[in-house]
Amino acid sequence: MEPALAWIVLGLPLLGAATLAAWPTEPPRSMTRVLGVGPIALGFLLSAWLYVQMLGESSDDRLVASRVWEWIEIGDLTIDVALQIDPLSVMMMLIITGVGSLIFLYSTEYMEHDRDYRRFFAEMGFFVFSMLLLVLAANFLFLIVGWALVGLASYLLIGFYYEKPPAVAAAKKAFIINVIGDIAMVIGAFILIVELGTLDYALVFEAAPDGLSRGAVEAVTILLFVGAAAKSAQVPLHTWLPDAMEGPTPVSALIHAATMVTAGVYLVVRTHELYELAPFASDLVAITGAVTLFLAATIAMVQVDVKRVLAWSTVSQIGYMIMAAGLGAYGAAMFHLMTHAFFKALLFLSIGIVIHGLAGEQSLDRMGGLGRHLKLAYVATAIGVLAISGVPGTSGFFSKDEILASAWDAGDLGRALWVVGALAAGITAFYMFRLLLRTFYGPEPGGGYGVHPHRSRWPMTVPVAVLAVLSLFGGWIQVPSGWSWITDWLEPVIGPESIPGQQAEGVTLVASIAVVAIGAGVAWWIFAADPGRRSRLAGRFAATRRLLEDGYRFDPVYQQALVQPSRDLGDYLYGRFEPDFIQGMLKGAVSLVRGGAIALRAAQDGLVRTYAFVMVAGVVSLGALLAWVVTR
Amino acid sequence: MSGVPLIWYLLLSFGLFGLGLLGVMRRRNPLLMLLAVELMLNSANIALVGFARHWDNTDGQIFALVVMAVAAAEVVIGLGLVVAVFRQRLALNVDEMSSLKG
Amino acid sequence: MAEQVVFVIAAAGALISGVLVVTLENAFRATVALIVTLVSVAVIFLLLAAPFVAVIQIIVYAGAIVVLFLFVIAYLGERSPPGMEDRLAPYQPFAWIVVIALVGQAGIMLANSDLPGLRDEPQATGDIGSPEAVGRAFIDDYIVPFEATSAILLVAAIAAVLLAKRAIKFEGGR
Amino acid sequence: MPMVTAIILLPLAAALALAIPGTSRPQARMTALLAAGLTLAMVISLTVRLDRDAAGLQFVDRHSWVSEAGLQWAVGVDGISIWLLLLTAGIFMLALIATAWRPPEREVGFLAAMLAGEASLLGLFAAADLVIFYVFWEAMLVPFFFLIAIWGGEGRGPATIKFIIYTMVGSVPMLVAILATAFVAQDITGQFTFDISELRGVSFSEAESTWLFAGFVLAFAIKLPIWPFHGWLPDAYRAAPLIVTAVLAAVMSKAGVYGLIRVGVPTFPDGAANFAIVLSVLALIGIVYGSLMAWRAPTMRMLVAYSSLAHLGFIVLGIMAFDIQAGQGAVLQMVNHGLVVAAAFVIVGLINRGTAGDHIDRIGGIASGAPRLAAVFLIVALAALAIPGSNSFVGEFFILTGVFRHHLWLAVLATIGILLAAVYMLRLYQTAMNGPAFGANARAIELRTLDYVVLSPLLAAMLAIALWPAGIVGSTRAPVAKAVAPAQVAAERPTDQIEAPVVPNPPPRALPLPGDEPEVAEVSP
Repeated sequence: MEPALAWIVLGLPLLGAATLAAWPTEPPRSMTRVLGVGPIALGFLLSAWLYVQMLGESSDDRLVASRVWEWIEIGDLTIDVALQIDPLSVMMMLIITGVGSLIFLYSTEYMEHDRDYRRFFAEMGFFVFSMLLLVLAANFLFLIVGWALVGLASYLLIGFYYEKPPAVAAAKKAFIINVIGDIAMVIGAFILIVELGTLDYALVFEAAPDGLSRGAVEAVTILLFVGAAAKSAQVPLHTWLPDAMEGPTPVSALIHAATMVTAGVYLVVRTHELYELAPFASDLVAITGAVTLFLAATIAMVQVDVKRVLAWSTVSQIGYMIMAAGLGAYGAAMFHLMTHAFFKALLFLSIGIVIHGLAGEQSLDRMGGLGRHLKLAYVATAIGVLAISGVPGTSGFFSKDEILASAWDAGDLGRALWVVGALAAGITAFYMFRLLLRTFYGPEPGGGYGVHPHRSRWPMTVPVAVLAVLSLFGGWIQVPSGWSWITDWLEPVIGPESIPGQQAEGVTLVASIAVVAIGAGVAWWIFAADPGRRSRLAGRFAATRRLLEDGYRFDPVYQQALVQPSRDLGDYLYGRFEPDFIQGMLKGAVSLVRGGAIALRAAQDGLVRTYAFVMVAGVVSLGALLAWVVTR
Repeated sequence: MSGVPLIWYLLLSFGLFGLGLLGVMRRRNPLLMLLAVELMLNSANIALVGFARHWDNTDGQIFALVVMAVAAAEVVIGLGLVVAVFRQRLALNVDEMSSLKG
Repeated sequence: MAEQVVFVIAAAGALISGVLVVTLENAFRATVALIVTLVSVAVIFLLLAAPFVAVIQIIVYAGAIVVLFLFVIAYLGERSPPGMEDRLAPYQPFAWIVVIALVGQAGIMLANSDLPGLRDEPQATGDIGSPEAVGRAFIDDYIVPFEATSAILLVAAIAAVLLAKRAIKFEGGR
Repeated sequence: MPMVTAIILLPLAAALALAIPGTSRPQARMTALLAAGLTLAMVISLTVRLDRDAAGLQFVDRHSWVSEAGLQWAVGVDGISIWLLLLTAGIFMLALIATAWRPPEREVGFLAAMLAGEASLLGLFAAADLVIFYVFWEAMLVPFFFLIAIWGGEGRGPATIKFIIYTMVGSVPMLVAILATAFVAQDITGQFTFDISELRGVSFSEAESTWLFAGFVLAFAIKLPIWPFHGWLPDAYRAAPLIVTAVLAAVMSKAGVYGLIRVGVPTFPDGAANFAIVLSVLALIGIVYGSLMAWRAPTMRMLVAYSSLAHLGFIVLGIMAFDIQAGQGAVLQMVNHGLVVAAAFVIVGLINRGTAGDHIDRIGGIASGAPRLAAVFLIVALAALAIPGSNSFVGEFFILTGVFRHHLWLAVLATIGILLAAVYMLRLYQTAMNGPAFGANARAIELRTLDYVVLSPLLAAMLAIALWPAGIVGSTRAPVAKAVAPAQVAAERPTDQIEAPVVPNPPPRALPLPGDEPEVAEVSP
């Protein structure tokens, strides 16, 4: 196995991005395309080669840390610039570069009309570099660095249309919430340094069982999870992801669906050695995941903006992965991460074709009957909807069922979470079919389409087709009671994992098919069977709808409880405290001196005779004093 | 022949000094203030010469002579200032000369 | 006995004329009173075996300084003090108090002093007051103060010239 | 060749040369750039030749002057001060280039004052003797007084007076403390000296140590400034010409922290230990306070100025933790802050080039007209908010690591400052750069050749530190360990954290050497 390959894969996107950024003028578009897509595609090929090489190694030799230079030695802590090359990181590399290349290719066409063509690919390339750094880092410090840099890339790309105030605000929100996560992870790293004196994965995991007290390990894992929750949009740090849809659709597909937002899952799996020592934190992770998946699914039911529907469904699906990771089903979590990357990227890209075809229209109210115009998008979206809903045979079916089955086997808490997960699966089917039906079925919106929905060329259709195939059949690499290639592949990292029992598989199979059928059926009943029923029902649940549309009003609460008070405090300090107290302190000192001077000035009346008098009086007093002292 | 003890000379000296002091503090005319200052200088001279005799020594007289020279210088300068002030058409009143007032 | 009589007369003259110097409103008269004081002090100097100092007192003080005063008074004319009310008049008693206190302190100090020979008949002295003795003291022991005094006088002379010159300029002359 | 002395005297000599009346502008420019360039070259050569593992001062120039009064000329560098010298020489070089390119009125005088300022700061950072330290500490005020009072903007008069008098209020007790230190130390060791390395380790009693430290710390606190002694800062930063503001924030603000780690903590460990919590809490308040102020500040200059208050709080926190990691992080952060804040002020200056005023809310959308500036600005903003992967992150991370080890809650609360840094830097960047374009002539703002000349060394240095912080941190371990060891002992830290030996002077109990026994044997009864 050649560790240099990983370095090349890591370096290529950065090189491409740097070249694009440093090019003195706007380069020709063909060159931008090559420099944008080329490094990622090459990276995918090299990752695949690395994968093949790794297949040839025995499972013990598949864990490699490749160190290049000593980054810092401070106190007795040494941190290297090093990469961790193992099955987990290779799997992530494959997903990132694979899905990434497809989305890059798609973007060459999608962004064709945009002024900042070069900047888009430079920033996307930078994102891929950061994401690869995140998954390849061999210690917590570079994990945090990658973690923050993907946040930065996400910030840049959400705010890609920087003239639009909503995009700017969304970018800022995403960045700030991610900084909260970064801070939590940094504090977690402090605990590791203080307690263990190292940040290297290998050394930390080796020393953790003996070196960390129960409290410390719970604290570290909870803090790391705060970082994971911020990045993966888990409750209560989820509010930035729907707003992040202000970015271009390929960005939403790559960063806010397929790769970056699943970094939290990667983190939990990567540090599972710590989570296994921290039962409380693990339960917290699982419960958070379950709460998130349920809340997000309910919110997704009523969203009108297509991309927001997808965003909330992303939050919900990541909730599944996080729940699985919290329950210890790491293989299942990674499996779902992979299939989700496929079908969510597919959904975004095919919906992107719709948006592109409608010149930027995103509202469901302005859509309908598009199935006639955009056949490929229709088919692709349908496949994506089937997959995410977990219709038997599709990729989502296998991965989601494995999560639910693992939950069934995971004790009382697992059973409870199983119920939540199964229920949410039904809701998922409902809202995804709602999306499908309202977009492609039914009557066209009043007044028809201003622009004729136009077809797309091959750079957009090919990635969609590839992803459609993967979404349909990608699940067959891990079949219950059949084979489990993902879990086996990851075994060197995550250790042997118990396979869900027959009973769990059976119960889950039946339940999930039932809820999906119910969910899809209800959607059909409301949105397709009778066009008027939707508006009749909408009136009946107005209050609930409004609550859901506002996403349970997390945003206003944060605004009122945190942002505004801090802002008021800042205004008070700037407007009142600083001039009154800090400057007032100075002014007070000055006026004290000045007042004293004014008081003393009365003595300086300029009359010589007074001075003479005072002098004589002084002599007399001194004489008296001396006499008193001498005679005493 | 019976002489006068030193103490009397000293008492005289103190008396003259007190008078001079009083003059400095009462007078508003700078000329008259200078006169009072002369009075004080003389009183000091009495004490100096008195002690010179007491210790049978010329030193005190030397001091007295130096004091006289300095007094002469002082009077020259003082009167020069008085004349200068007068030429500025100012009232001869020390209370008016108070530009040092804080 | 004669010495005591002379002392009493001279002391009384000095004090009485001193009081006049301080109290007379007329500057000319006050200056004349000062002459009386100076002459009385010269007599005192004679009693103190300092004939040379006494002579200098007459020549320099009564002769030169007081004449200078009289010149200036004559030059400025008989000017009554400014008509404006004395602002410090209400505080006059304080001046009296401190002066009396000072003199009183000095008196108490004298009364408590145990300086040998303070209250006794003065001892006979050698030649301390003759011009020769004074001159030797100046040349032998006090040559530096002597020169310093001359420097002061020189500076004072220059200063007086400058002051006068500026005054002349002010009047438009040269 | 006495390099350190030459480094200090060269800019001073150049400043004096410029003060000769009749110097023409081109001559002045050449002289100033040549002197600053040579100084920088000498500092770089010292940096290369420095022994990175040594704890003590190197390249020491020591000449006794008035030995009876303990006065001497003593300068030298170690692994801490070399970086401050490098920062000073580098920043002043860039400032002089910028000055020469866009000359202010009365340019010759400006250049002379800048060079004098450089000389005094270099002298301060190289001082090995308390008197020399104090002389340069005060000398620094003179050129800055003129720079603000003559070339400043609106309100320069009151700002200058406030700046100078406030600083003097701090430094007068320091002078008293310096003298007291020498006399008290003489009582203890029998030797009268102002030499910093000889005063280190003197066994002051706890009360002496506390009072002497207090005398020093007021000067440092005002110069830094530590909250609530920052009253002079907004006015001075607002009134000074932008180049001077950049130099004030980048270099002069390091004088206070440098004093803490060079003089305060090592010489008066007991006092420092007594003050540790107080200073740390004040620094923490400064972090949060400065961040909130920066968030709500109406103008760009004020925003950067208050952010400086917050960042300096981190450095103080690091030094007062008495931890080797935190100390090393603090030294690194001194350099980082100098680079970042200088770059930030340069960018503020560039933006001011195309705007009517300095108000953040009255401009927007510059990025579309000036994309390169926006990119550089973004990098600087990210470095200022210490995003992981930036140079500032390295410093702040290790500062807080060390603080966390000893005062968990201080470190956790200090992270509020990191969050707020993101808030205010994004506010600055986004309001100025993003959104619809208005209020600014973006074409005038876009980077030009000179701007690259000034900015690219700063950016390159930031990048270099981010990629290889060991370059700086590696040389600070031994000096920092030596500097904090006495305070660690005083704070009763576990012995495994103390790396450097602590030698009290005099030793606690001098054991008689063999042969030193009393000559007359005691007669037993």
